[in-house]
Amino acid sequence: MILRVQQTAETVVAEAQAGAFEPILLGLIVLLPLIGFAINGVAAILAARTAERRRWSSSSHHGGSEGEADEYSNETHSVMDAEPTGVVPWTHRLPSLVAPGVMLLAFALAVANLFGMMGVELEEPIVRTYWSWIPVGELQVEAALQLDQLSLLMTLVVTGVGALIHLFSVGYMSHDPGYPRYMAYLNLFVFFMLVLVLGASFPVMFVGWEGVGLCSYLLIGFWFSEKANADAGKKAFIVNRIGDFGFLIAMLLIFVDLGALGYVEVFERAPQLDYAGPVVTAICLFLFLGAVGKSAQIPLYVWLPDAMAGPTPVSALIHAATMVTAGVYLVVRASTLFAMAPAASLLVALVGAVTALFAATIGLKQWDIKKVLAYSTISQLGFMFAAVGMGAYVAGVFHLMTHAFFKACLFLGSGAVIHALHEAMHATHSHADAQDMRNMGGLRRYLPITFATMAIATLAIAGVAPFAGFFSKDEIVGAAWIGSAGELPLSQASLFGVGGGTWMGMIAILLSIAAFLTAFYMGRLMLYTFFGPNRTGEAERQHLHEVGWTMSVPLIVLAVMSTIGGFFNVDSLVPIVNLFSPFAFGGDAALHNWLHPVIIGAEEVWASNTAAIPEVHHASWPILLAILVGVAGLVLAAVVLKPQLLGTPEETPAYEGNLEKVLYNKWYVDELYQRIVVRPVWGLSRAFYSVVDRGTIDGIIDGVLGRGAMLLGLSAGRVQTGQVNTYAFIIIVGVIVVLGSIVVM
Amino acid sequence: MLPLNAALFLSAILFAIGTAGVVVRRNAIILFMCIELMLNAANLAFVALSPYAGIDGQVIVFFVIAVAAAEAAVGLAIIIAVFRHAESVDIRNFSLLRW
Amino acid sequence: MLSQILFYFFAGVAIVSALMTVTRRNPVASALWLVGTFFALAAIYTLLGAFFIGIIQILVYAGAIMVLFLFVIMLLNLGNDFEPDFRGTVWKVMAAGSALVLLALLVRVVGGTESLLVATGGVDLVAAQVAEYGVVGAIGVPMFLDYVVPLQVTGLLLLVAVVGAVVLAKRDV
Amino acid sequence: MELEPVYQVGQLSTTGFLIASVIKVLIVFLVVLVTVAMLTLLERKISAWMQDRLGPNRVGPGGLAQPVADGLKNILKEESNPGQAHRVFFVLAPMLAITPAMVTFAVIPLASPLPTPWGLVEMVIADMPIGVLFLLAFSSLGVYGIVIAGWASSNKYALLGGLRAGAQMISYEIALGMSLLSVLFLVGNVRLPEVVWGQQQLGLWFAIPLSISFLFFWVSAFAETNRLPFDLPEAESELITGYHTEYSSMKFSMFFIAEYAHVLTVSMLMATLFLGGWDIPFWSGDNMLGMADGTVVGAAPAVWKTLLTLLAFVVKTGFFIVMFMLIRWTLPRFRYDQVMDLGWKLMLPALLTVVTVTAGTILALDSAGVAYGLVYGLVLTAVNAVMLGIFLLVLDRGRVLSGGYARQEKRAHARAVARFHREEFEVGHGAPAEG
Repeated sequence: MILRVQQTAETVVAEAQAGAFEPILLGLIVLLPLIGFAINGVAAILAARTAERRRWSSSSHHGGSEGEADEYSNETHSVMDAEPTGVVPWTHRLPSLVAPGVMLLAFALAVANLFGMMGVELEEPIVRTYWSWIPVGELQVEAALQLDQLSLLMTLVVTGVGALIHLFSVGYMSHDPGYPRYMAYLNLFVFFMLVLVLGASFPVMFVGWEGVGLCSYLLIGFWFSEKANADAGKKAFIVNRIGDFGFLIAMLLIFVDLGALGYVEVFERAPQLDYAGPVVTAICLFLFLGAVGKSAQIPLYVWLPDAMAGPTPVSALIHAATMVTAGVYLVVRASTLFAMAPAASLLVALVGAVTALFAATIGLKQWDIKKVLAYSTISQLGFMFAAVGMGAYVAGVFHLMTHAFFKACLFLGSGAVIHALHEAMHATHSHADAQDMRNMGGLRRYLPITFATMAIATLAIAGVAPFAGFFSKDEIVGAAWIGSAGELPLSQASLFGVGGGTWMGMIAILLSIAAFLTAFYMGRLMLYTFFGPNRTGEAERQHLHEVGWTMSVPLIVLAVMSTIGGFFNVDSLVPIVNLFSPFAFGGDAALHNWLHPVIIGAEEVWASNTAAIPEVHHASWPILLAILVGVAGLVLAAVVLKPQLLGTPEETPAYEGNLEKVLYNKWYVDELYQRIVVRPVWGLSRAFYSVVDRGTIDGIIDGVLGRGAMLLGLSAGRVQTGQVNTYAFIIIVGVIVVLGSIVVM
Repeated sequence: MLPLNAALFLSAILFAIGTAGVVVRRNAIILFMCIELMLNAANLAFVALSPYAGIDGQVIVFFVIAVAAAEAAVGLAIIIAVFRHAESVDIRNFSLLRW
Repeated sequence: MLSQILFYFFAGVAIVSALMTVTRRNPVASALWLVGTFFALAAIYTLLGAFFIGIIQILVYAGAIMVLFLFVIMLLNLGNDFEPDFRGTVWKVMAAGSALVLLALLVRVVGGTESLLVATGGVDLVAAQVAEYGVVGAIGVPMFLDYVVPLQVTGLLLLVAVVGAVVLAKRDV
Repeated sequence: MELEPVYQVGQLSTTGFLIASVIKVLIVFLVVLVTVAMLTLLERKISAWMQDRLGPNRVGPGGLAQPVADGLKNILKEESNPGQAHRVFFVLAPMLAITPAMVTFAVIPLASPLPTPWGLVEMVIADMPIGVLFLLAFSSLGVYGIVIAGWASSNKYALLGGLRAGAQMISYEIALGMSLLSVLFLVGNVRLPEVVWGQQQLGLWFAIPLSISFLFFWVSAFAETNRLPFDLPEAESELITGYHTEYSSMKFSMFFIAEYAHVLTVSMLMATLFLGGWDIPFWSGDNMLGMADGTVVGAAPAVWKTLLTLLAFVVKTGFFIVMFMLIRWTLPRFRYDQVMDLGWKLMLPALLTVVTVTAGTILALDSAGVAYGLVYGLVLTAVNAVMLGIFLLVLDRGRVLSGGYARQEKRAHARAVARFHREEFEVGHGAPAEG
């Protein structure tokens, strides 16, 4: 009788296997950003209310709609726009403490867990079940978190880089009227990202997956009063839906064929499926479709460049360091499944390599500093997919980690540049584009810290030894060469009738070219931004100055990490790389050893399904080639490009010649999509609307059902006399009938 | 112990009288009182059965009384509000919302 | 024996008062007869061993609800020039007929209950509870332990009713 | 807790119980009637004393036979029957008024249990297991007589009086019940002899640890008895004595008796609930509780103790009666909206708080394992004193007690300020402020 509240005490499922290690406040890591979101959200609502009130009062004073433009304006004004009134309301002061605070706490907890975990040899993941989420028949989904080496690594990246970017945002966004709202979204994003990486089953991951999509949408369209920004948000959301559809199908297939959705169960049962069979291939392809959407690979990459409409720290956090890598994480997480489907894996690698090259070509001819970085991100994600597709999961994760460092650094650096230009242009009321590299030039004199950190990051992304990108990128390219020599398990697979070794050779070549182009366009970016004469304008030049400590500290930290990040995984078996072994952190190939329990499932699958592979031997020439390629790209840029000859946008056309035109217009892919997808869908919708909806369905509903219901209602309505007695009498008759039937029976 | 059947029959009789009243009267307040009568008839059945079926019956009667009090407060307020418009509590005046 | 006589006496009072409630033209008379019914019922509750319910019946029904009815009748001045509010003869016959049929059916349905219950063991469960917890406690203990959620909900309902009544009865809403 | 001695006195047989009950009923009924008659005289004497005059002094020694003369006069006078009145209800109303007033005496314990050779006789007419609730229930029925009287007279003053009585009594019944709750919490039972026993065990009369409840109970009691300053239903200056305007002779007299009977009941009840009932202070020889099976817990019962406790009870009741009368001749009448405000906006919220805090304190004390005794009572007293202080501070903010005059003045002031600002604005800007 009494309704007892179900107890939701934590039940430790994997305690027996976990041995000595107990995760430290695992739930709190996830919860902290949510708490931050709640606090900042309240502040945001209150701030919006105050702003609304002020807007009303000011518009009634000025008698016009002038006030509206003040409150919601796009990045070109609002970053530094708010008048320095001297009094900062508490709704703007509180998030500056709360948002980075919760992130730092979460990072500290993650680090504490890391130290705890380093002490023990953890073979099985630790699963913490909090409550039963969807208990429906056979479908038993628990709200559970899973802590293993991979999710901890991702948590460290998310909270660590996230904390730095939150700190950067304090400086970058604190003058924006929507600052509390921004911080609330950012915290919410981190919460969902942590759910994504820490979830113990595909549905929980999907919650995070959708949540980060939502936050990405909210943040891309943060300055939603500008239609272009709102459209970019919508584009990201819709394109992601296509990927999510694939993820959902994959989940359904997994449930139908394996009868479970929790990682532990799924990967235990996965080997029961047919090796390279259609089922597991279909599952992997649909999972990959999800990953393609989220991680902006061909053909669903088009949303990411547009996503640069959001504030720059958002681009750094979401569209470079964390969310877009979720696809890579998904593939690594499901490595057991992908190992079962070699053809699908090869396709992943191929798509990644093609994307890497394709995006790199576009990056060559963009003038918007953030667009260059956006295409660079797509390209680097392509590297990661190429790696995980070839079965080099650790290389993919390694590149994910280093990329998070240097790409976040680059984005934040570009943010600092944009910020400085804004302030300058704002001071002189100039309306020039603060993101166009043709308006920059020679900034190293004005922004020394930014220049230094970005230069380090550029060296890292170009793959110059001994910066982070060198190790991770060369590991990927090296893996491709090894695979082409038939020394990877996937070399024995085949796709479209062509052997895996051949594919990998092609992938290696594609990636090498992409790496070369990467070095080139990054060199171009640095040259045009920081070297040559300054093109910002005479008046503006007076106002250029370095950014504040909240922005420079994250830059410095990230630059340091970009420098030393590669030493986490120095493999002494690889020639040339082994020269750096004395400086390696955590011993020989630390990341490989660390992540080994995560990918052991995939290795077991290969062991039982492929022929024994010969001993891997690393040749030294691929590494030399890679070094050469990176340095050559930079040198070529320095030689070919003449920043001193470059003019402002008015003086310099965006492109000269046909090839440049095609590259500048991004191979016309958006236009192509417009032709082959958007317009047909529009046409089809119109046809369906006029013929099926208005004609058929409305005809039936209105004409037959509607009229019929109306007639029925009009006739039956006569029974409704409005007299309570009559109703009572009818009820009594009903009671008599019921009682009578009881008695009769 | 008292005869159970007698109490239950009394409950049935009161209930029947209440229903007859609800059907035949037009004064909203008297209708209301007839409904209270029916509620009480049900209460009597609960109380009469509680020695056999446990104290729960009496607890439910307690709830019924509380709900009846709430119902009376709101119902009478509605009647007063309607009276202000129609100057009458005849339920024929309250049939505007049909159809 | 004495209690049986009392029971039949109060049962008679209840039936007669109920009939009077339904048949009086004057609302005040109806209300007072209803009070009579409630009194008789309270007495019967007490005879059945439900002391607390009996006293609550008087306290709440007779002491509060019916006073409220009387109050409204007098406030609206319905007691003085009351309208004839019976429906026509046809409806009277229908009402009486349906009430009789309902009565017959109810009697038929509840008639079998006693043997059933006595067969399952005619122990006076309430008396045992009263002996253990006292008159009020016998109801209070299950109410605050087993029925605590319905109790809270009822409290909420009462709050809503108070607010609703105030809002409805306000002259200018 | 120390082990209480138990005395076996023996249970009365059924016949003995019936005989004892009849005797008790007769005695109490007669005594109450006589007392009520004497109360009328007492009231006149007290009013005379307060107004510095002599009062009735012609009939009998010192006017003692005055009530008899009044009664005779009322019986012999002509009965008036207004033409428009509803005959039946008009006659029924005085009966409805007097019955509940007389019934409520049945459950009040008048003295300590009396040991007799035939068994133990409780000095209560009916020792009901639901005594306090019975009192509440039946005193709430008193309103019927007044309401029906007001309506049946077909007189607008009477009707107004009846309506006022109805609203007022229902309102204050809530406060009455709520202030009783604290007492019931402390006793844990609704049997009145146990209330007395509870106070004896606590070592304090409940008036001390529950003084706020006591205060509110007293005020509600005034309202329930329709005595000044709450005599709105009769209010001779505005309603020409309200609901009994049309009544004369013995029918009027019944209302009169009912009122004084109510005063008597309420005084007895307050004496029982808050002043220890028949308990004699500072003496534990009378601390006893009679049980239904004829045993006595506590001190040994004795005839002389019964008489002594009866005396104590009479003194306490008398104190309250005299207070009733003194207050009647001291305070002016409330306005009707003030009565309602006091009941709903002051006493109800305050009592809700008091009940919550008291219950919490009792729970805390029980959880802390404090034995029911003097320490227990003193802690409650301290909590109560704090609440009383806060309550008085709140009252003194001039929201309720300052009454309508201060409020009106405040509103008038606010209006004046607003007008001033408006005018100033209009003058200053030369344009209407808002559309």
